[in-house]
Amino acid sequence: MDTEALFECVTSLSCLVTQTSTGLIVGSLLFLVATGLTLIFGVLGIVNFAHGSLYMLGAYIALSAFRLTDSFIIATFVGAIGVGAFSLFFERFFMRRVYGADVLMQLLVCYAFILILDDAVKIIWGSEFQSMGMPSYFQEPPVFLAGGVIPVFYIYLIGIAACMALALWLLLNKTIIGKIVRAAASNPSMTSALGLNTSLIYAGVFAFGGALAGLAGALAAPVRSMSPGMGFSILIESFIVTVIGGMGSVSGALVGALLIGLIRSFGSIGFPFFIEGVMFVAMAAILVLKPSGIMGKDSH
Amino acid sequence: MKARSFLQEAMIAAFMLIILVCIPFVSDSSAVIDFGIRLAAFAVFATSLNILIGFGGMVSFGHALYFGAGAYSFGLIMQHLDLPIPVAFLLAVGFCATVAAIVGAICVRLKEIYFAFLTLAFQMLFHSIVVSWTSFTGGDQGLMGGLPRPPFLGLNLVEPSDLYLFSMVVGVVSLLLMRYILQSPFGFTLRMVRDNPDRAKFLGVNVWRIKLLAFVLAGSFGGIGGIIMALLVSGAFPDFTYWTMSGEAVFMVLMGGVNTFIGPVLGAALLLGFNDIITRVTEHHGLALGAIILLFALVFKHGITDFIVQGWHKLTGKKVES
Amino acid sequence: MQKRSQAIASQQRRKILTGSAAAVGLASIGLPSIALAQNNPIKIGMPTILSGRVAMLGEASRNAAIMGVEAFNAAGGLNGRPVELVIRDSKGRPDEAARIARELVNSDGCEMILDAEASSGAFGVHEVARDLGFLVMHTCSETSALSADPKMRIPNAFRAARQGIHDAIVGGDYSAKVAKEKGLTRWMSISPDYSYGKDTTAEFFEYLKYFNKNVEVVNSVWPKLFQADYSEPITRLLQGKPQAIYSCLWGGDLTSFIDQASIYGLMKDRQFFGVNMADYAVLTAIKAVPPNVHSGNRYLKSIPKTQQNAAWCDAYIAKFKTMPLNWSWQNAVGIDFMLNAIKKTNGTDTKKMSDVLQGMTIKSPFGTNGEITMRALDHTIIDYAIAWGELQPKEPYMPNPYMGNWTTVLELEKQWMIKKGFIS
Amino acid sequence: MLKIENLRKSFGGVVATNDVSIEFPRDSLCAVIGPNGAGKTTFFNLISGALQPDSGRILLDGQDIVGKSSAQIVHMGIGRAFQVAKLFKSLTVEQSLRGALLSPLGKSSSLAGRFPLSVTRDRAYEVMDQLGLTPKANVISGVLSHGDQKLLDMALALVLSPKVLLLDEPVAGMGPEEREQMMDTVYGLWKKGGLTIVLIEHDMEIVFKVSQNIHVLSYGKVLAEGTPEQIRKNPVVIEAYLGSAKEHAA
Repeated sequence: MDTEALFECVTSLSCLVTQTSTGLIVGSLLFLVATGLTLIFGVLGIVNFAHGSLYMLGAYIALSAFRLTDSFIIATFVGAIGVGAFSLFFERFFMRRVYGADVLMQLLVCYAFILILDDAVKIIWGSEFQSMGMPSYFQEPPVFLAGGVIPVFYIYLIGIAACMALALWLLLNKTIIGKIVRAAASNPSMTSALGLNTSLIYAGVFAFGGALAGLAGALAAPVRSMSPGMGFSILIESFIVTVIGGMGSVSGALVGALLIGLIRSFGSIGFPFFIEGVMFVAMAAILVLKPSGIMGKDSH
Repeated sequence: MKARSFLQEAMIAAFMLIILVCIPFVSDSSAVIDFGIRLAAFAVFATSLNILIGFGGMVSFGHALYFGAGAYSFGLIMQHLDLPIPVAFLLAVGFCATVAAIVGAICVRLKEIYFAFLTLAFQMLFHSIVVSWTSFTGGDQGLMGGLPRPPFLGLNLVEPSDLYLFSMVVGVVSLLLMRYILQSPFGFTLRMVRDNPDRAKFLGVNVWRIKLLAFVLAGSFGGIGGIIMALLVSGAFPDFTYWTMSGEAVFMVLMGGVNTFIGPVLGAALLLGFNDIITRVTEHHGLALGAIILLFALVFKHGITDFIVQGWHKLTGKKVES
Repeated sequence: MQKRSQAIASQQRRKILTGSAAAVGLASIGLPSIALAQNNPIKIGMPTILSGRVAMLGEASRNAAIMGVEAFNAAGGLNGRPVELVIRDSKGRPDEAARIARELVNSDGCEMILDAEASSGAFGVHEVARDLGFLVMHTCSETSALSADPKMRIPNAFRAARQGIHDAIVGGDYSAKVAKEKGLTRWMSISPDYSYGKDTTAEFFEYLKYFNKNVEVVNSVWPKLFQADYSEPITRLLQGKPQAIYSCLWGGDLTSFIDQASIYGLMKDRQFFGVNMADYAVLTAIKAVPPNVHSGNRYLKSIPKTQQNAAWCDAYIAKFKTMPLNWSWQNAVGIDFMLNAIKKTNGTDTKKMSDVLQGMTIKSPFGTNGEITMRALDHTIIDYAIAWGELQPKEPYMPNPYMGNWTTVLELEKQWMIKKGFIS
Repeated sequence: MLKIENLRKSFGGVVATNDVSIEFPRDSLCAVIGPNGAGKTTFFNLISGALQPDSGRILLDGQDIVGKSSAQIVHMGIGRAFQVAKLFKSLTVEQSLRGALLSPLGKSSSLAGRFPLSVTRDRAYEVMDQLGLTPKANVISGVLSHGDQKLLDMALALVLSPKVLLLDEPVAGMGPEEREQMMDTVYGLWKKGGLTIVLIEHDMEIVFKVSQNIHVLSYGKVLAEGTPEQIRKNPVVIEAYLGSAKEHAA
């Protein structure tokens, strides 16, 4: 525990800016992954343990697309859409069979896919780690802001995450689709009574959630090397985020992701060796004090 | 329902034990011996988890905490204080019980997925403590230098054959104990709490206390599994406390079936068996094991034993009961 | 212990008896004894990691081992008896590694183990070897403790791999020189937060300071192993304003770090000393190796600059269509030592092989002067080529390497061992 | 016997139980009726300790039980059956009852001995005989008929030999003749004596048949009290019911 270093940083503007922006960077990718997870849980009431693997898949698909087209924009889209499509397949043919079954059956199906996807990736893209490399148009010197440093690419990244957050909010709160989805979340039987095709909504939400994970993977590809099994760590982190923010709450995912981001960036100064520990303590604390999470509405 | 008396069950267990102990004399292939030892460890571990999942209706994702706690506490005791193995064994189990009591007191108030995630959080917390406390636990490399295993009662646990004997006895006795506990008044109160906690409350049952007791018992027996494993690998590793280990226990329980006592034992045998065979025959065990797990999830649904039991009752037209 | 060795001895006896009995039998029928020989190859078990994040460790190790064995068999094996590798995936789990090692020896009839496990797995296998008493050759764990620490030592275990302390001494020596030329006094480090990272970094700085008194280590940051995002350690480094940065990150982590560091402009006008940079996996993954990057050699075709090494590298690429890695040469050496010992003892007796392996010297493309020795004291290899130098983006990646001087290395290592209380 | 004084409970703005004072004499069979949303079930929840009142007292034999946990209140002698039967779906009828008998014996968390404890046998069969469940002793609760489930639910409350038995709509969702049987059973229980029964029902006919005293709740207030005859004639009551009927129609 290095409190004075932490204090020192909090008092210096440049450090404050840098660490905060770092928190945003870590947070924004985490948000994209976690929000998909939380959407799926909120609407379908299932925990998609395979979400990390979808992130991995997104990164690898984007890598191939980038190598073919040499355009990062296209690569990102292909990554997101490709994973969305895969998620649709996964939901229609497998997850759908374990709705209503207890969480353990869902865990089982998802774990099977974690194993299968890791192996598939190894067979298709090889066991050696891969790296996309930074697209030329992002190879700019970083921006200096009040003495703090922010790379251009990360500004772009935070921007996209912010747009996604906004778009999601509008989609869920301002559109008919949003109303339907929220209805399905709160009371499936009612929606089907209203003549809405619940199973279609479920499929759509699952695919969308998957696509978000894929998008995150694709966006991370230029700076994070890929290897089979890379989904594991991100999965645990997004669990922490969803729990802290409130399972099923998109705004919660945002808050949780940023919180974890900041814990990481300032923790690396204050308590570098126990960051993970602190994250789990936070998770436990939330579960004990307010199981529905920061943004979750209390059921009891 | 025609319940067997505990005496009868004890007889069955004793009989099984004799058979198991005789196996090495029939085929002295050390593969059998190693498998037996690992099976003992995981059968106890998985069954202990099923006290929570199957009989308590509490799905824990963090049960490996106790597997690891057992392995590490036992290992550290053997390395630092020269105590006879039985004493260290009891101390380690006591340690697990204590940890389980503390964690459980906090966890059992929560329901369903929240309980699951809280147990997970505590386990990962324990894991990151183990990994970062290098000076004491050896960090990521685990307890190095081997465990001293002084002979006792003529057993030298360095010898695989002796360790096999020891594991079989400990394993069978632990299973018998758990069986006894689950048939006790507490065991049925636990089922009542699982089926309908509200009703249990209105019958004057202290639900929280029952759940906590179940949690502590599960933790203690889980620790025994870890101790056997520590003896086998003569050390302890952070992986023992990682969430993947909890996952494996859950899969064993699910594959075997949550509604029968013996299910998890069968599940442990299945998963270990599959793992060993598959890693032998193919390098793509991910694909293979994944496919098998899918089969279990989508076809056998509630585990192999239920599948069998259901089928049997379909034939005989009786109802299933746990 | 005694009981165990007797057990082994008796096993051996049984083998020999059956063997000779069969031989007699066949001989009497008039079959050439070679027939018998080919029927029972010498099995060498190889637990390694073929899945998950470090699957490339397993593949690089396996490839090299296969090359060695094929060469040996092509040359007629042990008077007609071929060697066979039995390779298993431990998924990087120490308990699984231990289990597989037991299984290989106990039920697959492997007579010795080529252990291509990362550190914790290696420790797992090591304990099995301690219990079962078979011959084991560790080829991937660089943790000094594995062989240097007396309480780890067992007569039947050897290590054919770099050792952290050796790299540290040469690295310290080289970096101290660079520091003098370029006036680098303000240092920081970024290394993975686990024992390999911690030990290696500590040792490096120890010798950097030993060779250059006016070096100051400002701060160290410790990302987790397999961490995906390095933003926060990078910004920590930026704030420390070091002139030079040391790192023992490796593989994908190192690549991620370099990629992320360069968009932060961290590498700009700074010297970077990454001991694990000069490995083809990293060099090919990083699109453009930035300037002012120094590294130790993990494996490079040009180090040592000999035909044998170049030839071996070409053969490897030709056979497997991929570049050899650090783990490759280490396993090549490991299997060579085992095969030589088999030849020397004309058999597979653990005791005999262990005896000849102690202090054995073999010809090897990876030795500083064509030879590598298995040191008797702690059963680990010395005289393998260690070089440090500045990198360039294309072959030869390290144009003018500074070759480590083994007399210095051994001298300093001795002091280190005394200080640690490993020897007196 | 059971005396409620100025009991008050509100959820947010809504006052579910508004200053209710009722006395249930020893060995009486009383009914609490009222249109839907009159706060009947809340009233039971308060007595049985499932909810804590904002104010007021609940006296059992002169002892205030407010603030006690459900478990404690059960031990003090108030048993409760539910509108929707709360059963142990995987246990047989006999197991359920003999399980229920563990906590009064203080054996709920005892690891010693084997379930079912022999001491619990007689009481369990006594109650099963009373309610005619004996033939179903070995049937899993989950697969019992609706009627039998209600019976078992009552049996679970009864088996602990409570002083006061709270019955929440015992005939809810039953066919006519089932209702008859059920009410006969209830009446039989009461006739045997030593048991104070309070039942909630909105099927007035049934209530009028069996109960001595009737307390009418409406919007959380006691609207009227008295013998069946008095209530039957009471215009206020009729108004309340018709009124609520209107609302339903609207």
